[in-house]
Amino acid sequence: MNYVNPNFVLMVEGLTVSFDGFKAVNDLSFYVEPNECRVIIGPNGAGKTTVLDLICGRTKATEGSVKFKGQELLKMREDQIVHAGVGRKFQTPSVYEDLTVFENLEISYPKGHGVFGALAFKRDLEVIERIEQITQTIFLTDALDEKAAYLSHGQKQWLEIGMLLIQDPELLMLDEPVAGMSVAERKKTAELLNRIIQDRSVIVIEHDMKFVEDIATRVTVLHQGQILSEGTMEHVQADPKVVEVYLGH
Amino acid sequence: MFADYSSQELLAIFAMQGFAGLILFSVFVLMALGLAIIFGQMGVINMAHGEFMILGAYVTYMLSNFFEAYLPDLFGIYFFIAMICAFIASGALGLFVEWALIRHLYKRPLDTLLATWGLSLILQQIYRSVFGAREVGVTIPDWMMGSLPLTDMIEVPINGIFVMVLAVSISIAVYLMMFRSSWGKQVRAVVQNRVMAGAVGINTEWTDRLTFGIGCGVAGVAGSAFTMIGSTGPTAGQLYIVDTFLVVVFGGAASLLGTIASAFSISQAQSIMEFFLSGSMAKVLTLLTVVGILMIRPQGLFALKLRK
Amino acid sequence: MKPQSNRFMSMQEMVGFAILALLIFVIFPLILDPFRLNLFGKYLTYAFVALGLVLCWGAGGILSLGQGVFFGLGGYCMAMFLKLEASTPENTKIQSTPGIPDFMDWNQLTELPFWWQPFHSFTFTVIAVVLVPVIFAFIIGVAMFRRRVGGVYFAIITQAIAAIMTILIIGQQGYTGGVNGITDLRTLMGWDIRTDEAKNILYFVNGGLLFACLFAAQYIRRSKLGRILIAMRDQEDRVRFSGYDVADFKTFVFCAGAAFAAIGGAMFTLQVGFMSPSFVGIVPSIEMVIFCAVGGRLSILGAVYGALVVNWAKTTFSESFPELWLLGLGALFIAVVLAFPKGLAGLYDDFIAPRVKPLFDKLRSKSNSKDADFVGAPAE
Amino acid sequence: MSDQDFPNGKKDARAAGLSRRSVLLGGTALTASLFAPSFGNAQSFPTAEINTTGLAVTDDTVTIGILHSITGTMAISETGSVQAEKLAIDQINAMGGILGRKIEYIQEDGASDWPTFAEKAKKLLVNDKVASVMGCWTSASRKAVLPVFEQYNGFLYYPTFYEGLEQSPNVIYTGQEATQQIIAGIDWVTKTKGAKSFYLLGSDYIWPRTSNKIARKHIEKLGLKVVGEEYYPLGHTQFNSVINKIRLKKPDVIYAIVVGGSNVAFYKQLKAAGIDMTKEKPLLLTISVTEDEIRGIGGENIEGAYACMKYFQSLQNDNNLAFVKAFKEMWGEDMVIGDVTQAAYLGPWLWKAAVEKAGSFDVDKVRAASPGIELTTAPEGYVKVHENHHLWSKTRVGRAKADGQYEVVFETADLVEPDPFPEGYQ
Repeated sequence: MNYVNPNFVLMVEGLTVSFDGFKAVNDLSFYVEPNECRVIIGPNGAGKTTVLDLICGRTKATEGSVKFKGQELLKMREDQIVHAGVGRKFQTPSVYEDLTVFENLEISYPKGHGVFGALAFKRDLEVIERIEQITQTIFLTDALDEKAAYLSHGQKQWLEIGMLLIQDPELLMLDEPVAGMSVAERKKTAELLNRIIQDRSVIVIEHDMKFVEDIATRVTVLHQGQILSEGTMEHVQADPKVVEVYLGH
Repeated sequence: MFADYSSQELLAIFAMQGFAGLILFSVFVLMALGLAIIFGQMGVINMAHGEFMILGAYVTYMLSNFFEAYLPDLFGIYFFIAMICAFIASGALGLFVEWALIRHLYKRPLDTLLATWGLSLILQQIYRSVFGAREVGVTIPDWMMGSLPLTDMIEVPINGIFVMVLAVSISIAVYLMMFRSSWGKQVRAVVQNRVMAGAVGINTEWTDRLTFGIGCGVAGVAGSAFTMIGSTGPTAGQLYIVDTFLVVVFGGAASLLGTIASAFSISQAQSIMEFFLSGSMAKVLTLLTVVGILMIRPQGLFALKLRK
Repeated sequence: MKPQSNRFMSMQEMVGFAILALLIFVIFPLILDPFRLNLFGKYLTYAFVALGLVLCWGAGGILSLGQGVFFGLGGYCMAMFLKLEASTPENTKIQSTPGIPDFMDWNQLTELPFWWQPFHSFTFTVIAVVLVPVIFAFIIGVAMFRRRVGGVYFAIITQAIAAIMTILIIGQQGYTGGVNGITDLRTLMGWDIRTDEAKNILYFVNGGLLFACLFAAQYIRRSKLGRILIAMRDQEDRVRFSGYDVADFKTFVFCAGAAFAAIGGAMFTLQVGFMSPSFVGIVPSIEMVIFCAVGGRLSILGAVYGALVVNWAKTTFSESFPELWLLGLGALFIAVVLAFPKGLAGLYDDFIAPRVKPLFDKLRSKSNSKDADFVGAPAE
Repeated sequence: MSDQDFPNGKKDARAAGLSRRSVLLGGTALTASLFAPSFGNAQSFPTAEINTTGLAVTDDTVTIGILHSITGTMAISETGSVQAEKLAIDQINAMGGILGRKIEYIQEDGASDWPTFAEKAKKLLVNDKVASVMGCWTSASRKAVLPVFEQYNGFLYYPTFYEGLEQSPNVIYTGQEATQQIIAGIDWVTKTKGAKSFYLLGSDYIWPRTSNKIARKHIEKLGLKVVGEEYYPLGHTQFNSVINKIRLKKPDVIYAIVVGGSNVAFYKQLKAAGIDMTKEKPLLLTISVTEDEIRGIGGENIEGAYACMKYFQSLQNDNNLAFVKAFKEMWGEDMVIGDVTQAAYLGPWLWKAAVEKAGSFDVDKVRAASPGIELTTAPEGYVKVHENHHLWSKTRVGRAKADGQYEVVFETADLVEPDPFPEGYQ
């Protein structure tokens, strides 16, 4: 794994973060190729969400480097990272509950992001069409004028995915996208995700092994902030260390 | 500035000035401890903190009159009884206020600010109606006024020593309560995770009420002690509110140790600047420095770094 | 589904604005004597501040306890101009240095400080009234929001800034007029502002400016920026990951609030005839928050009603029950927070809106407009 | 505030040379006395003649305004003034009122807020048409109402000792202006106590700053030294640092103009720091502590300090004994009376005298009649209105006793001329 391919979309090297001495992520390195779907799994507290937080700038790293298409992300603000092309979906659905579905998507529309841009932003036909197109994808056409607060849990997850889609990021990071969904919703979501992970790189955190199998190009297993194993699903499942960690807990 | 003085004189003055700084420190600690409990631990912005202090002062005033009139023999020690009564009175009012007002607002910290501001107006008017608009004079036992000559030149005020001793003992008491008693454990548990604490059988309602009550009680004791150095009137409480909040915020709201450290640094800065500059400028510079540092380090001096 | 329109105002809001305009421009001048009208003009200057707070606090979640500073800065800029005009060498010939403001003379200043000089120009003054507070707000905003100081901390720091400002103004009395403030203002470019007629005109100017600010606030709220503010208030983190620089937006809205407050301050100076540090400090700043809270922190029209109702109550209460009015005011704060957190606007939404809604629905089906998220409150 | 309305007071300086007795003799015709029956009744003064400007005067009443803070921080100080004014009104009414008319009053609350003062002043003048107003306490409140009184031609009696630098045709200043209060005190302390060096200390606002400026000029004129000058924000409560500075400078006199809540803190901390004022090393001289303030400070904490003003409750003259008795009867045995309270008491009496001299309630006539008005019944003794609308008055020095009263140790031989724009002191 130690060759450097300039074509990697994301290069994480020596990433470390410590909270008052406790190293939640320790000297972590991994690389994501274009159009790859990387799934990160691992027991609770392994540092999965923290890794995503570090990449998207929510948590400041203690050491290391995260390069996205050659740009160092660790020195950038969250919004700059988003503009560079990294999108992030949170574990609990996080949408703007006081706004309608339409407005939620509109806010994510990649235009008018400066203060004065936002003041002058016009809701023109192009915007409306794009939003309507996205709502179709995420099964929310009928709820366009609904306040997000009134959506079901699954619908909120879809809305958040839609908000990412409208940004059209090159690297999409999803934190447990199917957690807490009903069976029917889960099926629909898997279908949705399968469609949207085309043409971009994706990092997914997921517990549902069946789901992982469906989508993963590669799997990274985290344990206590470090990589335990990495490779295809079969490779990882066969790794005795992984088996021990999962069964040992 | 110092050319005309002998080194001995200078030494004496500096010693006394250091002592003045320590007194100011103790005053800040006393003011801020109650608020550190209420604001730091519970997140309630109690703008009526000053009025709780003044309640303690009025209790002291009433007791001083009572002892003068009925128990003149015991007048020398009435102050200790007054402090206990001040704690009980302010604490009881605190319990009531928590029940009537604060408990409805835990989810809206900024609203506690408005509601307690309203409360402070009401309390001020009540004090005015009951005790009159004028300041009242609290008679202090003779042994507590005056100064203690340490050397020929160095004299330290006895009420200053008293305030210092009080600050230290209340700090220790609060520390013991928070970190050594089961009540303290409950408070900290509730602060960290209200739902969880409720689930493991802690009566969160009573913990909140008691915490608020104790915070107010400590304010009452502080107010009682301040009758020795300051004024007691319906609006005197407002004088303390900005300083108090800055001390707590500067210390890092959730940390009692931080409150003490910040009281120390602000008081030293202010007392040194007061000595070399004029009073008003010293105050402005101290406040500016504190605000400046808070802008650079918003979490305050002592803050835990937490995993989100 | 209907196409998403993004109109400047819903029908209901338009009616709300119209009622307020009727009240301010027609009804008050008709029913109030000149004295009361001037009083209401003064109340309305506070509405500017409350309006700014609706944007900062209600929409943006930034509670500033230092709005008095901006109100004061705007007011002082205007007062400096008026004072210079009043301090002609003729009017001040008994001074040891004629031609400078009286308080400078008492403090042994022998010439006008350089930073007073530009205030001889009315154009400069008008620009400074808005720009000085905005620059000040910008510095505070950048420093605080970049460091992600928010919520309670922001409130307390702005409160400390209000305290510092008061001490400074009082302490530098040779330059600022000290605790007495800048008093005895007479004319604005030769026009005597103390006559009843002038006060009437100023009242209407004030009302006009208030409506300009209301429209500006409505525009901000209706724009995408307004929705981002709401998004930010509820889920600040998420907004960052939608690609917005939250600090910029907060700074903007804080500056906008400061600008509104400053215009109010300048109009206050013109109508009341003086400016003093007692409008800068902690107590007036908190009272301004109360106007906003009583009106409804989410409603820009509510802000105006809040400022009017509280101040009117303050005057009436203190005229009839001087010894009890603090009790009433205190109780009002508590009642608003506990029982009516959305203020007058909330009462309107709960009790009046449901009754008038069918009416609007009828109209709306014709005009295809989209209902408002939060509506103004023509309460009363 | 223009010159033509008021010939400079200096022209009248010869009056300063008159002894109290000779002024008394010359002035008996105009003297209003508490015990003399009021002259005239309502019938002999038809309302239409004595009120040509539409003031609130009926055939049996005349309405005036009382404008002080009842709420807010200033309520502490202003309560006494309100009480004194009401007492004076009651007494005047008991004697038959003014020109046969009973005084009624409308009381307004300034709420310690200056625009409120201006607002209420305007209400009193415009809506209520009051014939005069007794009111204000702080300079800031007076500055706020001043344009209102000048615009609507009202007439204000202002009771507080203040910094001077003002002279309005619409105000009678019944308290002392700064030079009256300060110069006599400093002269006294240098002559009798041999003071050579002074430490000036004050709350940070206009009155202490202006007063200290006058004090400094005068001290320097006498060839003595000011070794320190310092101001603390209003409401400041920690004075240990400045007390140490005072120790370091070893002045003969601490000249203190601290006010409000700071006052209490300052004297308590001074005492606690071991500076015993009864030993007079250093001596403390203040112009801001009246008997009212001592109640909050506590007599035992300020014992031995000297205060310099025109009135002390302990003055032993018949006028004052009667005044103190009446005040306590009306407001309670435990009341104390300070300088400002007494000055406020003068307001209604001075107005009565002026109205009776003018034979009219019209403000312009009352104003014209005011200079030269004398009051022999004033608790402080004899006072006279100067052409500059301030009062000629004696200045006294009192020594604070543990019981909260002052013992008068000095009083100027003559009335001190008010000089609100003192040349050479600005």
